[in-house]
Amino acid sequence: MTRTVTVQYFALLREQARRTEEQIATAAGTPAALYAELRVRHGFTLPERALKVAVNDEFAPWDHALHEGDRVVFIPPVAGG
Amino acid sequence: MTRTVTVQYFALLREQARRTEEQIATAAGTPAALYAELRVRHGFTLPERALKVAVNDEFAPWDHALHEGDRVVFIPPVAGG
Amino acid sequence: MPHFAISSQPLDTPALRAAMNDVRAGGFVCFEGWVRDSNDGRRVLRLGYEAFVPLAEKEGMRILGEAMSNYPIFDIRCVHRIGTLELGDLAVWVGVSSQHRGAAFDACRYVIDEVKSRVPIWKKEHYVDGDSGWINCHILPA
Amino acid sequence: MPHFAISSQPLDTPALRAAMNDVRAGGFVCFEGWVRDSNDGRRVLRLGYEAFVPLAEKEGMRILGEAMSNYPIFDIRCVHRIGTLELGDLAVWVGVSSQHRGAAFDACRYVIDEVKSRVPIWKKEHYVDGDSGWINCHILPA
Repeated sequence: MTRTVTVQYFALLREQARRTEEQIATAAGTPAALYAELRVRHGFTLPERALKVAVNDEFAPWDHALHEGDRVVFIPPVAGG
Repeated sequence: MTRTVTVQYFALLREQARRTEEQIATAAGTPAALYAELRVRHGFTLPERALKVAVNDEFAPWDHALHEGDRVVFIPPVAGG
Repeated sequence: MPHFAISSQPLDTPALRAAMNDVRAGGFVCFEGWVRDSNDGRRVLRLGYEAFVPLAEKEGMRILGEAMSNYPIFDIRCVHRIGTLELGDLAVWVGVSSQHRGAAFDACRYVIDEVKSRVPIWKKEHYVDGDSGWINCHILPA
Repeated sequence: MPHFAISSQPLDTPALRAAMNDVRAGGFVCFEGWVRDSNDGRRVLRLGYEAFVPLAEKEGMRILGEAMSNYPIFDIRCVHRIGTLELGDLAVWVGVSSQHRGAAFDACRYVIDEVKSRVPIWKKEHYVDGDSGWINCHILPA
């Protein structure tokens, strides 16, 4: 079973993916599986443990069940201020 | 022996003395003796222990030796801010 | 009312401060984060900030809500700038009003600490030597 | 450069703040003391501040010097208003710049605490009920 999700990229991940957003048809059922897939595709240097993840504009656990149409953001280490 | 000193008054002491400044010819040789004298004269309600004293624009001990021409300020409890 | 915002425009600090006037308040504390000319010994030329705005504003409001719950304050607000900032520019502003000053200091510090560690905002430093880098992202694969 | 002043004019906070711009500084903290509408449960109408100016400025500069010695900060300034102040008016302003924010918070708090307890400035509260009184001076003879 595959689902199509939208992934938005920020900061280092945006630069390494060379895009701000993409639609992905994926068999990954969780953010963890999706990141593993995208890390291979885009060559992300940051390991999952350095990131947080948001689904539909809210923080979510790495084993959150992804649904068709979800918007996913992988969040690199923040540095406001 | 008497000396003439200038006493400036602020805040509650100014109101109770009904003046901002006065010249005093006094036998008091220290701020402590001078305050005791002025307290009787003006009816100051604050005891010496509630005050600090400055001589010639600098904090001074209560037993500081007063000289002719000194400027003395008795400092009520402060409340900046 | 607590308010957290992400702004792509320069911050108007007199307006931000004036909006917090409150005759019940005896103390007001504000923090400003400025772009400084060096970091970790490297000379900085400029900074680029970006944010995941919807979540940044949600998380920012949660932090302000925590401050309102945890400290006896009247109001607390924070605005964070994004985009390209030059040396000396204002990156973040936090203002707190309270009856007594201790709570305002504590709440202000709480908010800036939490904003820096929890709100999805990223900072890229551009150095005088031509190099650049995303702060806190220099992590090698496990 | 540290600077302490007593002012009989309203404080121009944007000018005070702008004078502290420093590209070495990453953090700026300021405290403002505002005239609030009540104290100890009494409704306040206005305040009168007076100072023994020469000693107030000396003692204020000593406090700023202590802050410069005790905290890693770049600059610290304080201005205290005197005269008649209405509700909401600014009575005192303290600004601190530093490389890192913790020192700026600590130094700012140190200065306002010390100014309030050591600098010869006095505050008379005028109450809505017509009464008035010098703060901290309600001491009966021993």
